[in-house]
Amino acid sequence: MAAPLTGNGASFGISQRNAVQLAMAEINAGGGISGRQLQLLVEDTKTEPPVAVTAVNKLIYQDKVPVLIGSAASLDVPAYMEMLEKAHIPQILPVAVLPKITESHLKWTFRNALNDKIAAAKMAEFAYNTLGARKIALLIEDSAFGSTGLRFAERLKELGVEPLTVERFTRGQIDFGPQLLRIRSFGATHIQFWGYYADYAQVARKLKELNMKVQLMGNQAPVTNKTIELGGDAVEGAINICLFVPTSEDPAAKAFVQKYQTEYGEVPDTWAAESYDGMRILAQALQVAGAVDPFKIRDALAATKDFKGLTGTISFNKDGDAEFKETFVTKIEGGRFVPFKMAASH
Amino acid sequence: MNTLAQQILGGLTTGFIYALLALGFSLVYQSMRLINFAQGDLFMAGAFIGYLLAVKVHLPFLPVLVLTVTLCFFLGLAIERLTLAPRSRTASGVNLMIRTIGVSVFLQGSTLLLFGTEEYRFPDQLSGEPILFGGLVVSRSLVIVGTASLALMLVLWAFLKYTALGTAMRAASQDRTGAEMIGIDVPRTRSLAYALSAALAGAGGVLIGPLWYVHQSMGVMIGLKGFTAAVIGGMGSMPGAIVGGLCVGMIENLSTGYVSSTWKDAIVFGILLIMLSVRPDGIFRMRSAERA
Amino acid sequence: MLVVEDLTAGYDGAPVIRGVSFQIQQGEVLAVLGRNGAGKTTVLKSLLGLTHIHSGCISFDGQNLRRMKPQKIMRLGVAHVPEGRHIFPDLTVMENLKLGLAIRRGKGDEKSDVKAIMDMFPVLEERADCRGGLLSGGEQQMLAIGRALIARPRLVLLDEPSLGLAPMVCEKIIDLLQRLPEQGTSILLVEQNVRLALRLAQRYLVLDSGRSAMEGSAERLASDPQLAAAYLGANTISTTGRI
Amino acid sequence: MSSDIQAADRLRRAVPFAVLALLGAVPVVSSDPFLLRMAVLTVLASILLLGLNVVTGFAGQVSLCQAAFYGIGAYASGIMSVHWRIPMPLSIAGGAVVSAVFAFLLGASTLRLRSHYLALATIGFGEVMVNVFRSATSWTGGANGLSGIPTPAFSLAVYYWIVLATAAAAFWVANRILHSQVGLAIEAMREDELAAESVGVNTRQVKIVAFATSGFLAGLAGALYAHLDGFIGPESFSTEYSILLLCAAVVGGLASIAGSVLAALLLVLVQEYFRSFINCQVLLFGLTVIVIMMLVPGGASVLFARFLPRRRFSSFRAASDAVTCREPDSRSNGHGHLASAEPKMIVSGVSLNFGGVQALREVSFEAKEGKILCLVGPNGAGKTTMLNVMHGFLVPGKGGARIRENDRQTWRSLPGMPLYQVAKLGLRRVFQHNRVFKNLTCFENVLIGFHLNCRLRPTCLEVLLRPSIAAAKEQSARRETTLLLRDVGLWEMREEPATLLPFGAQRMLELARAAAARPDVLLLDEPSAGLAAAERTVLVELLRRFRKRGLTLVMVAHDLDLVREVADQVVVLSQAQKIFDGLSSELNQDRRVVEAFLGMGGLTDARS
Repeated sequence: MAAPLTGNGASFGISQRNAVQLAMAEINAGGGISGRQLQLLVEDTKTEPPVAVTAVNKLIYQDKVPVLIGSAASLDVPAYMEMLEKAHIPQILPVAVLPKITESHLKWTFRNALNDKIAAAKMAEFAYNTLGARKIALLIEDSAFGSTGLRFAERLKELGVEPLTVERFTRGQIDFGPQLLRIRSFGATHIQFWGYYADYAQVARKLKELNMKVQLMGNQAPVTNKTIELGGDAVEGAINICLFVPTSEDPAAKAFVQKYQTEYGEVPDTWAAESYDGMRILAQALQVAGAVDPFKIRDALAATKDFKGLTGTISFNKDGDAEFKETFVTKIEGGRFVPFKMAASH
Repeated sequence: MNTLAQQILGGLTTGFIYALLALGFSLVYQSMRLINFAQGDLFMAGAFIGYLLAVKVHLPFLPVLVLTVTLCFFLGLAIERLTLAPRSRTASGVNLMIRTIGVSVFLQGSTLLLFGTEEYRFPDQLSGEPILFGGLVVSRSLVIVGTASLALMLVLWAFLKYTALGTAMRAASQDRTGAEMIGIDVPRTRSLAYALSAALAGAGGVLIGPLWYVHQSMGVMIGLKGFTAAVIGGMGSMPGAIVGGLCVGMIENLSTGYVSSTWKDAIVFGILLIMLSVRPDGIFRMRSAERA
Repeated sequence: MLVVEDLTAGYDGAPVIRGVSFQIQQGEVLAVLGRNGAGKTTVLKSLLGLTHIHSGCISFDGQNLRRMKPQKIMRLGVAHVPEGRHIFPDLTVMENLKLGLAIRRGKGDEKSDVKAIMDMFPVLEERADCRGGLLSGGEQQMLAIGRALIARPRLVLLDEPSLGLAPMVCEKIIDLLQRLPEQGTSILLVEQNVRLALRLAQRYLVLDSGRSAMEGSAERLASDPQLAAAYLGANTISTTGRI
Repeated sequence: MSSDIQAADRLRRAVPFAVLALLGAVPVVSSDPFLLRMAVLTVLASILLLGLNVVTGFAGQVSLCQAAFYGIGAYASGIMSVHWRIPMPLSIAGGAVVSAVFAFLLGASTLRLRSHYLALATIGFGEVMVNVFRSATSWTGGANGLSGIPTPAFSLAVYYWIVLATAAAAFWVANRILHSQVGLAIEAMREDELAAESVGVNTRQVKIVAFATSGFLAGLAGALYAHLDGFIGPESFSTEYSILLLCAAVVGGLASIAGSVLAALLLVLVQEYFRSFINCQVLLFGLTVIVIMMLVPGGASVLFARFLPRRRFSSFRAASDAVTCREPDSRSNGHGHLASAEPKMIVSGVSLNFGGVQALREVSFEAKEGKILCLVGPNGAGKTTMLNVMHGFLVPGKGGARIRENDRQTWRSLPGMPLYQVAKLGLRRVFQHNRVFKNLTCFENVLIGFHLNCRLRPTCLEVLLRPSIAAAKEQSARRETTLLLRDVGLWEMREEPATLLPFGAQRMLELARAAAARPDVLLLDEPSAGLAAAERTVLVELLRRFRKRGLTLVMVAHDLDLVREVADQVVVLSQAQKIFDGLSSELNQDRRVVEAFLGMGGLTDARS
């Protein structure tokens, strides 16, 4: 597995590693796959694409791994995914949400995370139908990762609402004053944020400072404990889309949360849940393939249908993207992610 | 018009931080004819020290500021004594400059070792109701950062102007041989200058902490912008550093507001390049020191 | 008060002066003469520990100055008016003066010291707040001397005060310095202009390429033909007789 | 003694090629793509660091944007191959050229800046470029990086051989040029820019060419890197990487080609391989840089050079010792009478003041060809200022100084002319405070004197393309240097770095360097100051020989005995004015001279 254990993608990578180790321990305890135990080799990508390329290169050619669990950092994946095509090594991505990954019609890459484009569309529907929001402004990071937020605007136009303005910011910005003041001048009641957790917390704090009474909505990435740690009470009431919430009633989820907490001492976030599912999907594929043959494993993964996971029922389409029956919208209350309401079905 | 004024006001907070750093650069450049590449990382070290004091020792804001400034002062003193003073007479300007680069990499390495690359939250002692001032929202943080920076600058100015040691420092920076010949302990004034600039950087770190968060590589970009402020204001001149810092803060905010945040840094460094080639002495030309 | 025996010193590398010995009593003025490059300034700087001393010893009131740092020597009551004056251009006249005091680490009351200097050099009082760089050559020289005297030193080392000054200004400065020996302050005057030096000094030492060529009291020197040799090169004596 | 230096020198020059050969063995040993890719990265890093060494190590211009040039090369070749479908070899060359152009522009626009300001400008440039990479999304793919760059059709091993071949070629060219007299001129500029310029080195041109070369090499490495993985992202070209490169170059050893290979190995191993304990690796790296800069200014490979002395131009290939001091070919009529000699330099009505102090007032005189003129006067009379005006270094308020070109009758005005052009007119200077090239050996210090002599100094092209001619020129230059070192009695010290020489010996070395250029006019600033008796006699003998050879000498002097021995004409300056201009014998009769020197009219009134 290649994952960002340091750098600014560290919190996603660590959740991914913990959950995959947890799932693998369970599988090995249950006798492994057709009698053979699974072994996890981890390489740190430091959230830097060049380092990710070297890490994956090492795993494939030196450690000769038959199958790869891909990096949680969205910008790492495009750097090495073509290499996997040539090396015929199947890869499952439990966390990376960048739409471009599955738009390149790769044969050897599968993703059980929610494609950001679908998330953006769902978020737009949710805002329009459930929240009845009409005056919405966009605040997106000026990178490929952030520009997926434009899909939110497109979906909104399809629903007949023109977004008031699209403001951009650079990752790690200190003062969000300029952007938020322009948004205030348009009189927006809702702001849709698309970026990482550190900036999400900064935006929330600046909104509180400028006492702008606005409903803050965000994408999947900020759904992590770090957001609450950095944002404090400023992020209270913020709404995000994601696949899993630690307080959900589903018994399997409860068991997972309990096991994760005893093992790692902190509440798992949606990325941990998705990584857990990812590992179990991979295990099921290995079971079906029956042999350590890359082509068989790839076909088994492609054939995954209605897999019952913590994050919903998952099946892969021809591009290797997971299609989800339903997605969660969560709200931050009392310093915890709680389910807001089930989004309209797909 | 209201938004324009608000944008400029917004830029002042970060502007003051850049001013503090630029002041540090000018102090070191004036007395040692050296550009201190470790200034950004001393700023980061100050932020982490402030974080530890605030979170682990639960001190309120003012003691954290004062304690961090003193600790950074001694950190700067130690760095100058251990890395820059030895054989400084025979070492060339480039040699000394590369030593400060080594110090910068060392500081980043040590925070990486101790704190990793995570972001840490500074307890929010600065937040509170913003003050409405003729329709403009003056954030409380601007008031606090502004007063703190101005107070520090005032203390530094008074020290340089009225104390014997301060005058000796100014003398040594204007004419090193002359100062040696009339009995001023020039090496001591140089380490004092370095320590003071470290203290200023530390203060910057503590002031920015509550507004942002504290992480390992926060010093690099802020340090470079501090450079730019010092050059625009006039390397080596105190008023220049302050004006330069505020200018950079405003340029940054205006370019984010009116151009786009993607080109924010490019614009600031573009101005640095233009200033260096057209007018390397900056706005406040330095009278006595020799030119670029 | 100051005893120098067989001093051999220079900068890094070969010594510039060899085997120089002389003494200065309380309230006495010694002029060190000789043409450029004869080592006059090196002698003066060696007293302040600013040179590399190969051999010989320097004692001031019995204390050996050889290993001492310049700051410590000056605190013992030795003041230095450097060659070229080295006034700090951006500091005001008052600040330049105060520097002299700072080196003495504040023994005695500052007000009266400043006043004493202002009485001695009234022009400094008029221009107390203007920047050192704007002063004329003569005024700068007075400021440099004032800066040295403010700490009430017991020995003043003057390095070529006449450098670059109009003759009339030099005369004025030398007259002002006449008062010092009366107050018990001794002076070591390094000067190229022999006539000026002899108006102030009781005794003299002439250096020629690093060695002491002649020594003695000022009266006898005036008529001594050898002086010209030290200045104008050896073979002039035979032809001209009288300078 | 000279044979082991010769062996050591050859070994030292072979080190970079030995390491490259070692790296060459990698694909033969194992075909594991991971190892192969690491080897390619090491070779690319060595090309990158060679470029940095050229501009910072040899030319002394601190560049903190090497990663930006690396990025420009990568993106240029990436854009060419992705958007315009240009085939790979062309896009690689294109990347290198584009980067070289950017480097040329940066070098040209920052000529005036001193070292630390230049470093600041390069950081500014680097940051602007990173921003452009990250924001020009349509071209560079923005923060997401540019992917889909065609990777080589043939196997990674073949690509590796191509990269290795390019690196070998780059190192060969660098080795040839930097170890030739051209390289010596570059290093001289690093040691002391003013002295190098006064010997004839066109420092502006050298700086720009150094920047362009480093840009070219970095661009080449960047282009090759782009085609390695087929993907490039803006993160890998940031200022932090430039700083890391500089630190590696410093630890590997600045100003040494072997140093670049050492640094490349260090960089790739530390960055890629020891990633497990990554946390304290950055800390240790910073610490090593500090310690090395404190102990060994030149970096590790200079340390390494302690055991293998860096005697590029040692004398071992010089002519045999039997050569006696040859008879100078005298050009002019020898010791003719002062009045009949032609004027070589004319100083007319020069006045100049420095911040309120009148340094020179209406000074005029003529320096006759083949004669020695001495400028004499009490301290602070403006003698050195006058020399600076004659050297073109200072522009006077009023009046000027003119020199007659070698054999033609045209007169050229000197003040304000760049020093290297003044040197072309055959004018050389010995400075008051020694300006020898400290870290270069005595032999090299004198050899650099031949910089403008096309008969004794091969041009870049000759060094590369016509080695036989270059070797012949170098050989004759060595012979001349040997003779000059013998003349000034420094033959035994020829291998010592100039800093270790005593004060007087350094002065003689500077004289030998000036004489090497066979100048027409020689300006000397207190040449006899600090000389031992033996050295003084050698000086007098040399001055007489120069005069016999037809040189015009203008000498500032204090030692009146020396003036009396050699001077044909004496000009006395006092209080910034000329008070005497005539024969040295009349010096003592003139009342005003005595007054100026002794400062006493009649001795009697001294006591009034």
